[in-house]
Amino acid sequence: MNVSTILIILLIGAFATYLSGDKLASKVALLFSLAALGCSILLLNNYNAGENISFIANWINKPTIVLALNADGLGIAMVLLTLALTPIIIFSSFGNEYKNAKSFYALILFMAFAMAGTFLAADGLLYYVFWELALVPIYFIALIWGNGDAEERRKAVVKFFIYTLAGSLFMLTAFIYLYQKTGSFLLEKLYAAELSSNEQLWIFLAFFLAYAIKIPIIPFHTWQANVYQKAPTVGTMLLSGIMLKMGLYSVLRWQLPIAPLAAKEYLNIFISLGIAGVIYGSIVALKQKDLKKLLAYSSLAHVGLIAAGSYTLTLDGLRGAVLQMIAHGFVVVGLFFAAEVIFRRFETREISEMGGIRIQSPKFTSMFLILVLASVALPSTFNFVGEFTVLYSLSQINIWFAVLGGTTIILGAYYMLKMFQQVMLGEANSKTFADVSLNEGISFAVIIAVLLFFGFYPKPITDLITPSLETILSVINKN
Amino acid sequence: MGNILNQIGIENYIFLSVVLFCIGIFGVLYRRNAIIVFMSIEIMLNAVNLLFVAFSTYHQDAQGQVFVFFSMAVAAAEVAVGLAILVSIFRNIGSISIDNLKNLKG
Amino acid sequence: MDTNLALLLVLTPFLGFLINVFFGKSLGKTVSGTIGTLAVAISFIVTLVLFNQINSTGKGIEVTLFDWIQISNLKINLGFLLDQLSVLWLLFVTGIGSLIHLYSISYMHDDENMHKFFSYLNLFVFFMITLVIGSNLLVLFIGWEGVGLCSYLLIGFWYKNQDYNDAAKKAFIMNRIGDLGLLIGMFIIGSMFSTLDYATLKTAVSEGSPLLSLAALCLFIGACGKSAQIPLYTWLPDAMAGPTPVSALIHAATMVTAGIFMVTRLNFVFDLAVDVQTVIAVIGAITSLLAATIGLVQNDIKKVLAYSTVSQLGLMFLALGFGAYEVAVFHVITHAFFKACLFLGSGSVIHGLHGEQDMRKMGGLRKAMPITFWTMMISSLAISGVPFFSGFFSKDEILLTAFHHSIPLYVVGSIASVMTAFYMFRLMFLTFFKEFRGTEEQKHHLHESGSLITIPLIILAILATFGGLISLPGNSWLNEYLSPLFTKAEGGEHHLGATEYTLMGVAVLGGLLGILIAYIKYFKQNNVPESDDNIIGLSKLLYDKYYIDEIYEAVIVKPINFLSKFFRDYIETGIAAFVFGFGKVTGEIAFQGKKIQTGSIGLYLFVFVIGLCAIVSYLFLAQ
Amino acid sequence: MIHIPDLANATPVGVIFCILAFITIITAFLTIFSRNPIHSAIYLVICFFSIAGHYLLLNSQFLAVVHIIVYSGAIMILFLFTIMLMNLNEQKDVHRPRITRLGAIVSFCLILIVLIALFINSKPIVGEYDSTGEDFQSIKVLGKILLDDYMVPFEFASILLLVAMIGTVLLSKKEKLNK
Repeated sequence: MNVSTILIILLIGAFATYLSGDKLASKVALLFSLAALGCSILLLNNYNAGENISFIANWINKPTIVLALNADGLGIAMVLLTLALTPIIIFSSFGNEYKNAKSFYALILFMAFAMAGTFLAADGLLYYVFWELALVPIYFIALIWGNGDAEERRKAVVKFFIYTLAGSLFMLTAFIYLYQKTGSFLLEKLYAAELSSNEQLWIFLAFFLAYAIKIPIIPFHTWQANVYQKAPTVGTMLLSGIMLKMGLYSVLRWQLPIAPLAAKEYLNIFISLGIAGVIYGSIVALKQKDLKKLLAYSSLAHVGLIAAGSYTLTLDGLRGAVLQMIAHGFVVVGLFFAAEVIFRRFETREISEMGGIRIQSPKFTSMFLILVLASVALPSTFNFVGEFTVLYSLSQINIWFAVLGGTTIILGAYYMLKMFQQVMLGEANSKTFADVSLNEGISFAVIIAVLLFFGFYPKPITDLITPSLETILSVINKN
Repeated sequence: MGNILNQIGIENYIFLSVVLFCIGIFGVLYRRNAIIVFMSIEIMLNAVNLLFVAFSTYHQDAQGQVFVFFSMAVAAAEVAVGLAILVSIFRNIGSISIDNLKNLKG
Repeated sequence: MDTNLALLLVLTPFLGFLINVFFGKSLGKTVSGTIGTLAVAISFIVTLVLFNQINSTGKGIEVTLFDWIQISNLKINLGFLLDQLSVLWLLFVTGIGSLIHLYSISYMHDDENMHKFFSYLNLFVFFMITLVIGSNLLVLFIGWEGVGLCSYLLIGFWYKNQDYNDAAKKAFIMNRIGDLGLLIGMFIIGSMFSTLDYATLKTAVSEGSPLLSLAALCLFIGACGKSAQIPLYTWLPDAMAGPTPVSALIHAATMVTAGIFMVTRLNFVFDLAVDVQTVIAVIGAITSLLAATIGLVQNDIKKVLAYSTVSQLGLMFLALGFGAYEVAVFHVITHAFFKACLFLGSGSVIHGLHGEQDMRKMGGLRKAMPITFWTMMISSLAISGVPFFSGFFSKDEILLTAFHHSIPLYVVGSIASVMTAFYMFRLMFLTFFKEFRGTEEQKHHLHESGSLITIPLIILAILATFGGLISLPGNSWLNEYLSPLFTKAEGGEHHLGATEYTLMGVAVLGGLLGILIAYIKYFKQNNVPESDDNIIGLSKLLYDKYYIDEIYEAVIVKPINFLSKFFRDYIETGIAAFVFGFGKVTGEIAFQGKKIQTGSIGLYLFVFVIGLCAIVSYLFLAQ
Repeated sequence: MIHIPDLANATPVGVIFCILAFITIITAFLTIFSRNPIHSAIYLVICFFSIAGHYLLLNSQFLAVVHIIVYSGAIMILFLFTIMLMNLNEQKDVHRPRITRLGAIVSFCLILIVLIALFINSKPIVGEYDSTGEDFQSIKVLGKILLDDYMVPFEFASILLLVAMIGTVLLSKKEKLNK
């Protein structure tokens, strides 16, 4: 058994979901996503036992493109993140009725397939194919099942689509250039490529454009808030929970090792960009009127920090970035789900129309509060582990980076608590708010359990990712 | 029997067909009447055919003539369809001036 | 065994928290209160056992549970360190904690969310214990932020009132500013010495350097946030929005002393950063004076106590600044006793008056609430530094230390002490003497609180009276007990000479002077503070707390919010317009390019011919 | 170099060629310049006949015959019918703007100069035109090549014609409005 099994399960799942009809679709999708998760855990077990679970097969001969799926610790961690979040996301949508549900759930599984593929691919072009493939389902999900005015939604979604596609095009150019140079798209061949510092700079920038848009790093973030707001919550969760991580992961996997000289030379600039995102995102989030938009900007701030950590090129920075990616994935899915839970009851996302929920629903309040606190990286949550490591690595580069990046813990607390106060506290709202149902509770509980468990015991993940990060670092520091 | 080209020279055929071809182009540009434009196109086709035949003789090879044969078939088909189109255009807009046919305008 | 004890110590309050969270509502108020109290009481008993052990062996206990965070040059364990300092701290955290829990059973009985209150309190105790017994700075940080969280939850306990929520939020955010300082301090220390472990750190730190001073300064900023020092003190008075037991436990006795704990814990770092010590002393003295002046004119009974707390914390930092850690610890302990007692007493008053907190509407409660009165009287005497009460010894030691190091700071501290005596007795006279100034209905219901409230008061009053015995001048048990912690043999054993006795006399006289002024003004002349509108001049400035909140609002909060709006409305749209600009430009080019396509076949052909000529001539000429 | 036929010492064939070429060019011009489309068509017919003459001169009788049948017979008749069908006359011809005429003349001169210059400057043909005397353009030979080597294109040509026929019928059918 190797990693291709996961992809096959997901792909079959997507077809089966589509064929199962609207009524059964959600359950079939959940089943397949759980099966994929189980399979990946099994594979993790095998991997830890020292088994080789990578997969390689020929695909196209000229130009040489290989179906190479490489599963190292980092890849497995990201796939696990994807596959752990997918069932949660699917399950969290059980309270909603979607028209044409079979396509909807099939698209979700298909997206999971593409994203898992992106995390596993070890061939540049295969990776690119998966990368772009992930864009297609989210485009339809956001466009068809989104909310708000259809015309505005179309505008936002098309902008997102073209924007990210345009960014990726530069990445493709870089890959083709690399192919000209090395005659292969294979990861290790690209790692071994001899490139002058000038070439590296251009390749680095080409990758950067693709990733900066996907992550997003300011000033490439303009698609984000609007799409998050317009997309259905499931889509937002997929986008913010997993798809953002594709960009961040790619920075570690592709950008830094292939163009290390450029990364080293312009280290300060890229870290500064990330940190600027932290501060900017936090400040903009303060005055958002729409709950989902606020969360979008908070996400911008967090990924800014992750990106800054990645660009430090230290083991701590990379490790912290990966930990924070996983933590952020869970917490942001939880937060968007909370927004969805409120929407199901109040039919609004305007913060000003909420308030007084706590009186009516203590359970929901507790869960939401824990998520808010995790999002502001309270110690003993997983996010703290990541954020601490990242900030520590920043402090090793320059203490001011840590100070400026650290403002996130102040500003983050400010906007999140302000939001929490406006949404949850205060006098009872005139509208009734039923407390969380069992289904909703389970989704929350799983997310919170993960966050708290790894908050105290992040060792399994750290042990999983560290060897592959060390490999990447050794490639970066090879000369 | 000697080659006819010994008496006339292939250059003269070339020049003749060049002139004929240019007259065709001139006609297309000069006239607005779609029928005349059509005729000009026929002139151009014939210029080419003439050259084909001349070179066929020059090379002592029948293939050039075969091509002329095909080109005639195509010309016939083209004229038939083209004129049919013209007729239906005329029926619809009452004019065959190509100035009125600007649906391709961006 | 030690591991189990430590775990029992930490996890009992956590268990109490879990039980109250999940089953509190169904268990009923009394049961949930009892469980909460028991959980802390068990911790207290465990602490006693541990204290006994450590006091006899003189050795600390280290417990390592598991690796927590791995950083390349740092390995951070989740581990506990139980030594003299932490156990001492635990003693009054869990001890006073138990008393306050007990008190709350009665005090909060009317509140519908009582189980929640107890669960938060238990959670607080859990985090406080974690803070105190953590074996490295990061475990301390868990507790540090955890208590901040509980403080947030408890200040905003009556969450229907958005003002209270604002206060809670403010407390959390101001604490977080300090936390950032603490984090940065940790980063610097971590990168300098590759450890955050106290024990390792103590051996690693050898000599001062600018970087170490910077680290110490950052750590001190953290302490400022938690312990309400300038410039981060404004949250503490606002934090009085929470229920009174919370004010007593968190905002007087335990959490706010965390900063002092941390500085004491890292004394070996601060000892090497002399500049920072000076900063600490100066800030402590200024805070002490500033808060005392504000306290002079406040009319809300809890606000007076809050400013008094800030002022006393300032005095403790004054001591810390001179490296007299044991003196600061001593004052922390006595302060915990009498300030908890005062808060609980004020809670009893407020409870008796059904929520009235304005002293102008009190008076004459002495007869109706004798126990409350006497316990509060004792505590007021203690805080004013009247001889032989606990506060006398501790405060005197601080002033003595100050005198030895810096006369100006000594003067500042002394003035603050005089003011303290004044406003405390102002509080006492306004509350308990003369006639009752409230409504008739309130007067009708005046009664002494129940035994669950008075018993903790009495115990605390006893402690406030005799607490000073643990560190008598010249024969200090406390100094001896704590001595293994400190590298420098400093401060403690003063030689009691003529100067010392004179200073003592001056301090006592100052205290009595303060009391006398209060007596004349509020008892003899029977003054009652003016209503809010009529306060003018200097009093107005003091009453409005030097407008520091307003200044912060105008200088920090407003600009950030303005910036946020500006970013949202202009920068965001600007960048969006720029991105859309690419699309627009493409569209425009297409639109203009469209015009070339006139649809005129003639033109096309003309261009075609020109092009053909050009290509043919080019090819021909190129040969 | 351009070889101007020496009219004084011209062979009869040369004279015939000159006359034919003259007719071809003149009628081609007249086709374009005459205002009446009917006249245009007539001139074109003459032009085509002269081209057929050229074919005969080149000894390809079969093509000459086919040319006359297809062009002068079929195509020109089609043109004439169309013109008459539309009832076009001089007045119907729209006014040509000066710029169009100018453009036409410019491009005519340009392409003529370019092409002639091209051919003049390209490698001149040296020596005699050889003639093997082999029969390569009799009907027999042509038929063989056509139905042997060019069998498939030949069949396709028939399909093309069929399609053209169908297309023409469809196009000229009157559309029913509002079907």
